[in-house]
Amino acid sequence: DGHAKEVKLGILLGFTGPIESLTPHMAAGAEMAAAEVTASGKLLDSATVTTMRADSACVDNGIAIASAEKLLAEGANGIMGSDCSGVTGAVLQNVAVPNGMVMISPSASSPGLTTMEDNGLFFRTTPSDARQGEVMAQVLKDRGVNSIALTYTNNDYGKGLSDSIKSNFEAVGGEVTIVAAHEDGKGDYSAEVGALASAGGDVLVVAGYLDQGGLGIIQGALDSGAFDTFGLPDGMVGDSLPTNVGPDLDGSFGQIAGSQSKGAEVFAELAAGKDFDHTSAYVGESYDAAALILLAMQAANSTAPADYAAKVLEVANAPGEPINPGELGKALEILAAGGDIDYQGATGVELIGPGESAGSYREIEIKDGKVTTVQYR
Amino acid sequence: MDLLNALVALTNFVIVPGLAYGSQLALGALGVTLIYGILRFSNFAHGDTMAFGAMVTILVTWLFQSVGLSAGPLPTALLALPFGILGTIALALFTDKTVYRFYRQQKAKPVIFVMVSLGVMFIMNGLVRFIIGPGDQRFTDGERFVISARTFKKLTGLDEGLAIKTTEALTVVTAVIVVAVLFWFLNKTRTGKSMRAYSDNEDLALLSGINPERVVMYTWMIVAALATIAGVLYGLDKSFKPFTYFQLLLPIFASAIVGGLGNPLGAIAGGFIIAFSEVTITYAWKKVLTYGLPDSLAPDGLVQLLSTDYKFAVSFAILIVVLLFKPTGLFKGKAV
Amino acid sequence: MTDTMKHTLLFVFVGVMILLEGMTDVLFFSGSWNSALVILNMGLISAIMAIGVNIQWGFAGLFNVGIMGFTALGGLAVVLVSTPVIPEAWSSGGAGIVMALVMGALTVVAAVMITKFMPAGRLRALVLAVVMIAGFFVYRAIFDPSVSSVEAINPALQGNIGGLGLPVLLAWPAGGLLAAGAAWLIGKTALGLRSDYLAIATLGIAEIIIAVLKNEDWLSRGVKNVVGLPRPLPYEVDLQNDPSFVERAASWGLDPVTASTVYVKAGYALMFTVVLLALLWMAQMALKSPWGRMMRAIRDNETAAEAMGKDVTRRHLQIFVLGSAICGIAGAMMTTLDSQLTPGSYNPLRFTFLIWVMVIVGGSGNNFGAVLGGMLIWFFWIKVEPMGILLMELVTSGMAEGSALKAHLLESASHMRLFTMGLILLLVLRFSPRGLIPEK
Amino acid sequence: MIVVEDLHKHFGGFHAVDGASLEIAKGSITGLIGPNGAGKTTLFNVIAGVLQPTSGRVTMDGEDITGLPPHELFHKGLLRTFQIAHEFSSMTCRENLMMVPGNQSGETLWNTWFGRKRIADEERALRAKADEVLEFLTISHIADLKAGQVSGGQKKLLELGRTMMVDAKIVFLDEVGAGVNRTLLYTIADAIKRLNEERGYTFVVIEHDMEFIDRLCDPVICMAEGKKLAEGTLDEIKANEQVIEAYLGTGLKNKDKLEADA
Amino acid sequence: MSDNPYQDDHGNKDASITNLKGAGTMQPAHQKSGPTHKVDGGPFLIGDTMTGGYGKGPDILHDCTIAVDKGEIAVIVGPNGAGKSTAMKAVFGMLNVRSGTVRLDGEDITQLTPQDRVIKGMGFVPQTSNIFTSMTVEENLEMGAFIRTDDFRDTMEQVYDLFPILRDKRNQPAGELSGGQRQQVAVGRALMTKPKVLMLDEPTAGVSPIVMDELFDRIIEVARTGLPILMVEQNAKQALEIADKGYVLVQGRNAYTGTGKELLADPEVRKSFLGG
Ligand SMILES: Nc1ncnc2c1ncn2[C@@H]1O[C@H](COP(=O)(O)OP(=O)(O)OP(=O)(O)O)[C@@H](O)[C@H]1O
Ligand SMILES: Nc1ncnc2c1ncn2[C@@H]1O[C@H](COP(=O)(O)OP(=O)(O)OP(=O)(O)O)[C@@H](O)[C@H]1O
Ligand SMILES: [Mg+2]
Ligand SMILES: [Mg+2]
Repeated sequence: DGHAKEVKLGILLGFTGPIESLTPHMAAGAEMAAAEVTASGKLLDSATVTTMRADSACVDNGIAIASAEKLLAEGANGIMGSDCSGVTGAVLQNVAVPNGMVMISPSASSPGLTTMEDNGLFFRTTPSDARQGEVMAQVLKDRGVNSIALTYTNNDYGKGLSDSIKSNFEAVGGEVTIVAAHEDGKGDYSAEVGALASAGGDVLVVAGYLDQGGLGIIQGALDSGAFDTFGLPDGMVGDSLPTNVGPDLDGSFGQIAGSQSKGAEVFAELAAGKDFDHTSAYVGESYDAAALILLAMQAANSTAPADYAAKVLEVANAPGEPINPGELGKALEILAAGGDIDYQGATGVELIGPGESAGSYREIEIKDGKVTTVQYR
Repeated sequence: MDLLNALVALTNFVIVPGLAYGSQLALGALGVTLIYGILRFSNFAHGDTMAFGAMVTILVTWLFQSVGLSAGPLPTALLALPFGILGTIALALFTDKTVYRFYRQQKAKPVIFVMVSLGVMFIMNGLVRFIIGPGDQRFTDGERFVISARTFKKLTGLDEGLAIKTTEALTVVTAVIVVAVLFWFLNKTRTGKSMRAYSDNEDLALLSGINPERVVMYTWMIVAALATIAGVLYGLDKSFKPFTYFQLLLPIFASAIVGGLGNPLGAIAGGFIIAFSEVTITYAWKKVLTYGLPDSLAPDGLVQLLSTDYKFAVSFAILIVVLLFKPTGLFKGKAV
Repeated sequence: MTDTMKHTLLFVFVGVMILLEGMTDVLFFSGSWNSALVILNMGLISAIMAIGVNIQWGFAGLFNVGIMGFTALGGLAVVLVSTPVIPEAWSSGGAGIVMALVMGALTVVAAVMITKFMPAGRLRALVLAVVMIAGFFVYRAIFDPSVSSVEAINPALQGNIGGLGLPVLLAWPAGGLLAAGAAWLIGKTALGLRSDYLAIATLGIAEIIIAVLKNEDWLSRGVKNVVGLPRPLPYEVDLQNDPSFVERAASWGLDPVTASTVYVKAGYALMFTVVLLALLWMAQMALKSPWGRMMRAIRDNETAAEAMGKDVTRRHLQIFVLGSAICGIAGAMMTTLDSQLTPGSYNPLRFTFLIWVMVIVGGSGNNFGAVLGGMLIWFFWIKVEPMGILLMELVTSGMAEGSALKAHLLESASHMRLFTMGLILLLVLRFSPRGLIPEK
Repeated sequence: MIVVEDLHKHFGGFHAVDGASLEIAKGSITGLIGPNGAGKTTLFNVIAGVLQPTSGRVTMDGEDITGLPPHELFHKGLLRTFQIAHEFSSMTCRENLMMVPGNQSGETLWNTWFGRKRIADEERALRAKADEVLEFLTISHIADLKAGQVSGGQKKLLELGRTMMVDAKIVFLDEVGAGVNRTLLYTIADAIKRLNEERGYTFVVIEHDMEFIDRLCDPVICMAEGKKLAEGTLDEIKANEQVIEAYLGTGLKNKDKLEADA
Repeated sequence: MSDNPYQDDHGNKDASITNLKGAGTMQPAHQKSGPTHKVDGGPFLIGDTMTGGYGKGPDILHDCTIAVDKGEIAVIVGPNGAGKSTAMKAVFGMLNVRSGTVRLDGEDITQLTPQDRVIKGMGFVPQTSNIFTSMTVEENLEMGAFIRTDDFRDTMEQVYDLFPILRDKRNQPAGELSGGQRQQVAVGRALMTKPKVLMLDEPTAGVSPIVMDELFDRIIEVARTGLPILMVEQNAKQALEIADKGYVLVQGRNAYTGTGKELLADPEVRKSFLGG
């Protein structure tokens, strides 16, 4: 019909509420993917991708559901979101599944979501906690760490991850001296640092967020001389952490989802000039989530969720040509030609089972104030 | 047995952070308690006033940093603080003029003021995010430590380190100065006494020729200054994020009430009680006891009364226990 | 214009707003019946919460800032009543947990007894301390291992003691009961204090309740959330697969997806309306009877009411428990509507202060006012964001594309929500201080 | 009827009531006078259950009522009025009276929903009774006014009226006269007298106005420093040296000077 | 409860959010002082044909006139709710006077705020809560002198001479004093401004006869220093006995006016207001 087709992508994130400081960057990440696709002009007869932001408020199911309904009413073809596990579950059960809408969450990692009746409509680019726990235990073990103190951000991500780290690390013979929760958004962490320090351990593993409580804990622990090496799971890995903490962080290590493909570095380069913080948590995942939706549409040659839902796993996993950030145009071309791709993206996406990221992991170490790659696991 | 190390560990992880956090709470509670004592209502917007004050200070700090102004080893924010205070005073007086004054003229009941402050809280909440955004803002600079754990260990040869951050020292010193000045002001100056008189008996103050609007104005100015100082010190020592300041409201209220609402002395005591109870009851005493007790008695477990998850719950449990035995707070409340 | 007419018009206004939301997509409306019903459903629940708070505040002047806690307890009731029984949990540690809790309760009772019946002095303090400390350690000794064994059962999906497997509708009254029980404890303590410190007590205890929900995984999985709670209504997907339903939908000229989603939401709306009307009727009847007269007397002058033989403390406790129970029921309804319990999502701004805005704006002391406030404020709570975006677009339409200010303004639009709530509250307090539908 | 034995009430180190012992005879109108701060109001408050005594015992008709809360004392027939009228200001005068009787079935929530018939009957009876009381007090015309809007004296009458809604045995009046115009005060005095005579109420009256005391009270008890100082008829009390010294005084000293000036 | 919706607190008295102690009830008629102008003659202080009421409420005073001249004691009596306190407040600028004027020492001060009237030399002792209970006796007196910028130690000595008991208790919180002593503090506080006229609202309400006599003695003494005194009294007989001028107010209107002796002798007045 003469006009280029329009694909509408809903971005449902908590622009207000507890993680309001993260979400603008996440949304920008997703919009970056959309813009890249639009610019390539290769999506379904050179369709333009319009993004529509809507607030999930992170902790307000009422707002989240209403926003999701609004996105649907405005004709969204897919939803990138939501963020916090609570609202994600609510939107999934009450809006997405009943309406047959595809949702890819960049950050909801609750194991409960895995088993939720989702009719094959729900995916997430954040890796499963179970797998990361294994990797972290191995990293710790290989570095000769015998005992750790463990603190987690008190939500489903932190809790699930810390459970998994604890059981895996104990399984390989390590000792966990203490497991202490911390709340995000409450500036004072003296009590937590005090308890952690008293329990002791070679390394303090912080299963939190690098710009929330996790940062406060690390700062407190360093300042008081309680710990000088930290174990950093994915939520803590990003360039802003060494920048904020300073040289004392050197020598700390951790892992983040990622594969040989160097997707993360590419993504960092691509996003460097933009006016958002690409090192903030879940920005890469957001990019990937948006990209996956669009790629799946291309693969199915349809913007109807019912059609492209089944293609999400296909484009995300092998076999096929590995795709890094910035190569979305190329991927669209391959798909249009009937080829196969293996989307890697910024976070080394690998979806297993009921649609969550299994992922290979990139072991990192902080050296000279930079996040450097040690090896891939 | 190693008492010295036990003492250092305790100081490092309990006393120093407790003092700093306690001072921040005390400064916040002072503001709440002054409003309660003089303007007669609990100001729910106090946390957000603190956020606003810190925000203005941060903006000015950035300006100073960008033109290369600095306070040497001390944070630049100290230079910006007076501007923050001025900005917050302006906001407080503006709010009073546009919002609260009307209700004062209507002789509205205190609980109406509480609800009004709820509305102000919502608005300020939005305003701060509108201006500086919801994100984390860092503005600390200058020397980080008065003494760092490593230096301390090197100096003393002890196993345990003792770290005192500049911001912690600054917090405590500032709090002491501010409190001393405030007490001098309230008890010795004419204006201070007129504020106490107004708090004691509004009508009689009027009949004595004390201008109520003046008293209210001074109160807001002092409270705005206190809020800004508390907000900035908290931001320097921890970090600035609008969301955290709303969360601070609860421990601040708890402090003010434990101490006895309306009583400045109580606010200070309350601040430290809440801060130390949060730290000590959830503290794992293992390390201190291991150092402090003979080896045979050294504990195996963590010796932690409650997990840190419940540190908030602890301050409230303490609050309720205090109220059960001392219904008006530790220091008889309601007297400025 | 008479007052009745004005008040009717206000209700009509809310109704029209919701209808417009369903019918048209001009301005900030979305033109989706689903969206309209979503707003309506949460509006009804909010109205019920507002009635609960109004009973406490409007009838008796009790300032409850712990609404969040009672709502959360209602949510907990849904998990405890309606999720399936987990026999392993009971066999492995359930009994131990129950025993430990009984132990804890006994310790507290013993402590209270000791303070009541032993003469004050050093001996009493000593006995009290011994009993408390011993009780605490015995409690922890039984509790901790039982909890770990329960939490060890299939932690990814369960790890809690599960529920009773009863119909979910039973959870609504159960939520009320649970909240009432908690309110009774709080009221006993806080209303018994010589000075009244209800506000700070409720504020604190609500935080404690949330802390328990977040951290006691054996109870309701803590922050790992309970999802997929049973529903009183069929699942949309099942309806879509049910040929007879599809046929009926077609006869109404609807596609199965819209028909099923609207059907379920309308079903909820119906159920919520029934509950709301029942509670409204009960509240009105009570208010207009000698009971209401007594409550007004207590409100007017406690000392005199006490001297006239009214047990003020007991009545305050009664009304506090009742209001909290209603919040508990609403909490259970909300959890049912969401089909999940997410303890991390309870925060005071949304679940306490927003409800207060509803009550104040609607009209404290007037049940119809509370209902109006609940519906109206909820509508704004949801719709202010699109309104804000619309407004910002209008404001920035003159600005250059890509200007930093424009981007900043557009991005800040979602923060208009809190701002607007504050503004509405201040405007109402200023120009109609008794609320939109004042108490007679 | 009421016996107070060695009652103490301490506020911190201050002994407001310090070993007071007194008896109040059935059917009497007892006056209670004494200097400011003698502990009269405190004694009242302890007897009426507003304050807990530090030690001592209060009995009523032989039954120990020490420390019972006010609402329980009410049900035992012990009522009080307040120095400053405590009307229920947002309710009509009639409602002020109707709310008084205890054990109304309409005060139980359950009945407000499922026992409406019974409530309606009870309400009719209550209403009739309230109107009767208003008639007695000669204030029928204010029955439907909000109690907050009637005059101070009418409020005082209303307070008295509340005690007539139930079968009170003993009524404590705290400074009915303070700030009340004399003429009105004597109207109240008449009402008190009639209640005493017609219904057999026992009254205890705190008052500083000797004329009022003179009209009503026999016997009169004078308190000072938390103890009973003297007891007897007003004339006896007036003649009591201690009472004159502590309370009554000997009139103006400066009056003559004033007249000399003029 | 008043009908002002802003004053409806539903009976809340929760100490964790509201502080009811010492809250005021008085509302100045003007937030800012208007102009004053000279007028000739008339008594020293006069509220002349005042009509007005509280806020937007109905008129409570109707053409009510009260006045006091140098060296006089003027007493206002009348039934409860007659508007005696209201008339005092009107003179002090706490009431919206819709017509009529208030003149002090040959100056029309109708448009002044209460604070400015204090500066012009008016001293007022309200009926209740007339001291700062949490402050010491001396601080109470200092607050009395709040508007003075000169050295007020002399005045304080004079007050102590007048009320010797206060000198002994100067460092004690005023709230710990007995009723009679409190009244002395209250009068002393008002005297600290060196007022040109002193207004007292029921200084002897609820006070035992002995203290009442003591207070009247003191008041006479103060009056003898040449300070005009305008007071409201319920103990009408005693008050009228020492009064130079008496006003009987009924429903906001002057019902009877005359010297104290005349009023005491008037059978109408005796019957209606003095209890025969
Ligand atoms: N709650 C209290 N706390 C401390 N002291 C109190 C309290 N209540 C009363 N008092 C003190 O107890 C003493 C006796 O007071 P009370 O009111 O009983 O005197 P009273 O005989 O009624 O005097 P009056 O005739 O002035 O009413 C006074 O000195 C008073 O200050
Ligand atoms: N703040 C107020 N607002 C509105 N009306 C008031 C106010 N204060 C008093 N009134 C009304 O004004 C009228 C006169 O009251 P006022 O206090 O002047 O009487 P009074 O002669 O001093 O009586 P009393 O002898 O009892 O002190 C009364 O009807 C009273 O209800
Ligand atoms: Mg008394
Ligand atoms: Mg008066």
